[in-house]
Amino acid sequence: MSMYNEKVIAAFMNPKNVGAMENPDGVGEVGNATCGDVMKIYLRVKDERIEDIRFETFGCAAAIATSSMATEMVKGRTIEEALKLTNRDVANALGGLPPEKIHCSLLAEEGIRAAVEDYRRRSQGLPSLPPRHEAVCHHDLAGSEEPRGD
Amino acid sequence: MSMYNEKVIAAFMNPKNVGAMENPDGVGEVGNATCGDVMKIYLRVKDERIEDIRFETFGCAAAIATSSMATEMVKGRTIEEALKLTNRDVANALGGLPPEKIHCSLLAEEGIRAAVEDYRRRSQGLPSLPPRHEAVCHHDLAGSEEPRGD
Amino acid sequence: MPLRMVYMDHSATTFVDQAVLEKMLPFFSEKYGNPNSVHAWGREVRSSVEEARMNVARLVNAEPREILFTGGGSEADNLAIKGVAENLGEKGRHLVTTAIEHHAVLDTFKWLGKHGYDVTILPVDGDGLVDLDEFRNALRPDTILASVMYANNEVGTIQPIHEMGSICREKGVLFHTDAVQAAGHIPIDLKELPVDLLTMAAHKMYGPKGVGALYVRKGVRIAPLVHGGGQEFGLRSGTENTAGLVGFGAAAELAMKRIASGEIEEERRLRDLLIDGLLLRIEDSSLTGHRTLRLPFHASFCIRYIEGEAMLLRLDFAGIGASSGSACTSGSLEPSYVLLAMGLDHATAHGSLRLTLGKDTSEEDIAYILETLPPIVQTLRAMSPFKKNS
Amino acid sequence: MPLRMVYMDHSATTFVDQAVLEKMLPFFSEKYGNPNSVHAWGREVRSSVEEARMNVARLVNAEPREILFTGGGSEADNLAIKGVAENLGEKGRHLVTTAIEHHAVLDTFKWLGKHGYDVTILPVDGDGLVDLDEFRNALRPDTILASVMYANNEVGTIQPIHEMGSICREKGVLFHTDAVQAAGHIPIDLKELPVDLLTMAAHKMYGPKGVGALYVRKGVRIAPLVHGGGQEFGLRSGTENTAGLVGFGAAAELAMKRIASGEIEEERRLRDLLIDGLLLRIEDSSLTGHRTLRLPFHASFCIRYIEGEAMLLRLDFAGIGASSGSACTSGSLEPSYVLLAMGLDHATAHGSLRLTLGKDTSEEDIAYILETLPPIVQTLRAMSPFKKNS
Ligand SMILES: Cc1ncc(COP(=O)(O)O)c(C=O)c1O
Ligand SMILES: Cc1ncc(COP(=O)(O)O)c(C=O)c1O
Repeated sequence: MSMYNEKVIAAFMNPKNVGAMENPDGVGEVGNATCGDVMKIYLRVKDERIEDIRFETFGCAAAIATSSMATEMVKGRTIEEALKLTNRDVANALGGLPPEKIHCSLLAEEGIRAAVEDYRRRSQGLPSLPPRHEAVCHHDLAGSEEPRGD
Repeated sequence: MSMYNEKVIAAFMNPKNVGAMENPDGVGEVGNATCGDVMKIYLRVKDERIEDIRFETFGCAAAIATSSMATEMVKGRTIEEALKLTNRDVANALGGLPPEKIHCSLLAEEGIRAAVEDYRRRSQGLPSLPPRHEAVCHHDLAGSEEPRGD
Repeated sequence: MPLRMVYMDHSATTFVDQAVLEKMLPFFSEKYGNPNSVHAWGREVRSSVEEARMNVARLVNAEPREILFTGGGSEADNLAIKGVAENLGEKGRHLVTTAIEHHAVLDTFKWLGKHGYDVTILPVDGDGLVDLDEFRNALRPDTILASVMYANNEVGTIQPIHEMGSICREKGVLFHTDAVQAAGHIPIDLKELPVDLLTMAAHKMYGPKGVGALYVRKGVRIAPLVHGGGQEFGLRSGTENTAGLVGFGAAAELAMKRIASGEIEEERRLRDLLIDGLLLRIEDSSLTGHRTLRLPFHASFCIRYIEGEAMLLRLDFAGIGASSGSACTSGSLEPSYVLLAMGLDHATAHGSLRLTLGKDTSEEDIAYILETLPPIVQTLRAMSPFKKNS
Repeated sequence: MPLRMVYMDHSATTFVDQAVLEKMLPFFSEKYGNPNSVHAWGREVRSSVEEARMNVARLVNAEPREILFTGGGSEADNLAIKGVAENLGEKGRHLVTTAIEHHAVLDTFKWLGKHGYDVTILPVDGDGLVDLDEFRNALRPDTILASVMYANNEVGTIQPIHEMGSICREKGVLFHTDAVQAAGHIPIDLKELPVDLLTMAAHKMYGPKGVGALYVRKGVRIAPLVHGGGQEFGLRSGTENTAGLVGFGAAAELAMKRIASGEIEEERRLRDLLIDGLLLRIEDSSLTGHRTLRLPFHASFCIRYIEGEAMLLRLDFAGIGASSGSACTSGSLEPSYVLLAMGLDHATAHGSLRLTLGKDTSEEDIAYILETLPPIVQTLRAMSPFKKNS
């Protein structure tokens, strides 16, 4: 594992917007426990603006840090603005991620999109989508494997 | 190279009976410069007894030490006694040799025999034999090769 | 700054014991000769290298001539396996190993599998044990080598090596065991144990890194991996790492004393405090590996609903050095293949945590871990979509 | 006790520089983490290992990513040669090397020669030089690798590596050079030198034994020799010898300074004093290897009518540590294959003597040798059947 920078560490140690939300307007769940990271995003939306956002993440430090950062970045923004958030934005806001952890930032981007999609379906009276657990882990975006200790 | 014991070292550093002899009664030359050791033995014989003996040796410390020891062991002895000297006797008298150096003690035994043979031929008025340089080095008696430095 | 610094990763590597380091020191800048040199500088070092060989031999009750030094445990594993395969390739091409071997063994077999050999990889049960009947049945007339690790690095399980060795003897198959985790920690007697080749590494027993040894039973022939000057009985060429070898010898000597003195029993007691305390304090946690057939210094767990790397990092901030078979610690896709082979599901395997004790670990250290870990687990679980509040 | 102790066998191995040892020391018992571990103990060591890699890279003007650490020079040679052979075996099976390579290279090629490869071993001239036309002509369409040592350990001759590398480039053949004797002693610039793989060893440049490095030019792919955990970019598995690697880095840093400062020129001056003085004082002696295209610290001779081991032992008693290619120092049948390849006859080759200077060698040391050696030669010649009184 490459080293995380201080921003990532801070976001991991003191994540913002953690936990479930009662009666959310939209929920998105992406990732895959098999791959080692699952992210669940809860939205409260008012006037097409994200009034509140929460996450629950099963995953490594980078997954948790990007969850925290991504939720902070879209909180208070309009839905349109939130959809423009890319994984690169999140990674940049964190001052960069080790190459093999870039896939985690993708998860945050996707989690927010999924939650927005769910919100829109609900607004249209459609049923919620089931959690989107990718068949293929994003890890294939990762760099080459690191050596294993012992 | 295994380590030599103190007796071998002493015999090598202060060899006895070194050098050519003027008008010897018998001369034996054995070994092979290709193999790295040649021994030349000079005898002075009186009443079938080795009155004086000298050696010249091109070779390693063990070759020089065994030359010295072997000549000491037969000096003053009868020819018959001298012929009974084995390479094992010489190695034992030196307190043992590293396995890969045992072949050197064989050279001493052979050198004395060759010199005696030459002495006998001369006594019978026959011409001297040419130096006996073995086609095959005795090294094949040696132990396995030692690792090479650097 | 954390309240306490507690290194709990002795399976990854140990510190060099102070007494070991002191024995090594002269061999850098004073007794620096090449042991293959004829002169005084070389000779004095040669005798120290041979003394080290003797001490390593003694640790496992072998003859010095049966010990050859290598540049680490992985190299020794590679040498044993490829060395037998090359030498006996004419006799047969079938090899047997297990699914939970260290990569140094497993990847070597996989490589051989791509180079004309047929490799059977045996499964293990939920405790990480190989079944003896399955092992016996795997040995065929064309089997030339079986390799089963003495004790597993991730879960600590100790295999029935004696029984497996006996089966191999019966069937005329050479038997190798990777004892990198076991040697120096539990008694090994090669006069009595039917093993042909055995791997050790100095840095798992308070010796230096970069030094390993392969025991090759008298009469067993292997081909070298590194060709050259013919050092180590022609089986591992290269100028000897003299300070390292001397360090290995000193570490082996200390390990013998440790095993004889009962110090290991105290380590086992602390380990049990840790295992029992942790399982009691953290619900939905379980031990991985066998409860009793395990290394005396080894504790390993799965903590459900959370991921290993996140735990490690928080432990790290609290001054505790631990490890995990989580994929996220290695940048790989899959969590520990060892845990998966033992039948754990992916999500559980991602929550693995290994705490391995050392000779300096104290009861206070264990208490500190038992205090520190539960709130970390609770915090991470509170973030997890799988379960709130443990 | 001898009057003076003069170590003149720096080609065999060097002492570890005090500054190097100091940098290594913390990595035994303090900074002892496994650099692959996630926690603080591992991370602090990882950064030191990467710093060491950078320093070794700098020594030869390479990128850090192009340097991989091994357990010694021999292993690096084996890795380079077998690694290319395995990887390019489909493309071609012809290999080229020379008759005077170190055993770590030569025996590796001989092993490949028995395993499906076709090896051309080029001769050398009386100075130990390979002929460039012969070299060019040896390269065939199916040649995948040529390996020629940068400088020879026994006779010090430096080959025209740049020219050979250019020829290989032209012909699309990978080029490896064993620079174990050269690196750290003469400037090497891999940005400018057309070499694809280059071997180094720390213990020939005042670093620790048991640590080597292989430079692998970016884009050149080789197969690993030691499989396992995937350390060193997957090309050399095994827990890193962290103290050793740090030591190599420190030694490389010092070597750079030494080369830049002109210290090497002073070494060369002393070497020439030795060469000229010895040839003047001892008749029927000759230099082996090239007079000017030679390592700055290297002097090697043949002293006729006497045998090398006998000389070494007497020098040893006088406090001088030297070496010889005499068969008698290795227990082998043949004297140095290097000297024979250069056209010397057996008897002369048996009388070889190598004196290699180090950074601490003084003018007084050289004077002592020039005083001590002639009477030893005289004594031994007096015992020799070949010639009396030199
Ligand atoms: C079981 C086992 N085998 C082999 C090895 C490899 O040893 P090394 O890293 O010293 O090469 C290790 C540890 O790293 C291990 O735990
Ligand atoms: C030219 C050359 N190549 C390779 C080696 C092998 O290096 P090591 O002994 O460190 O394995 C040496 C020295 O031993 C050498 O001089």
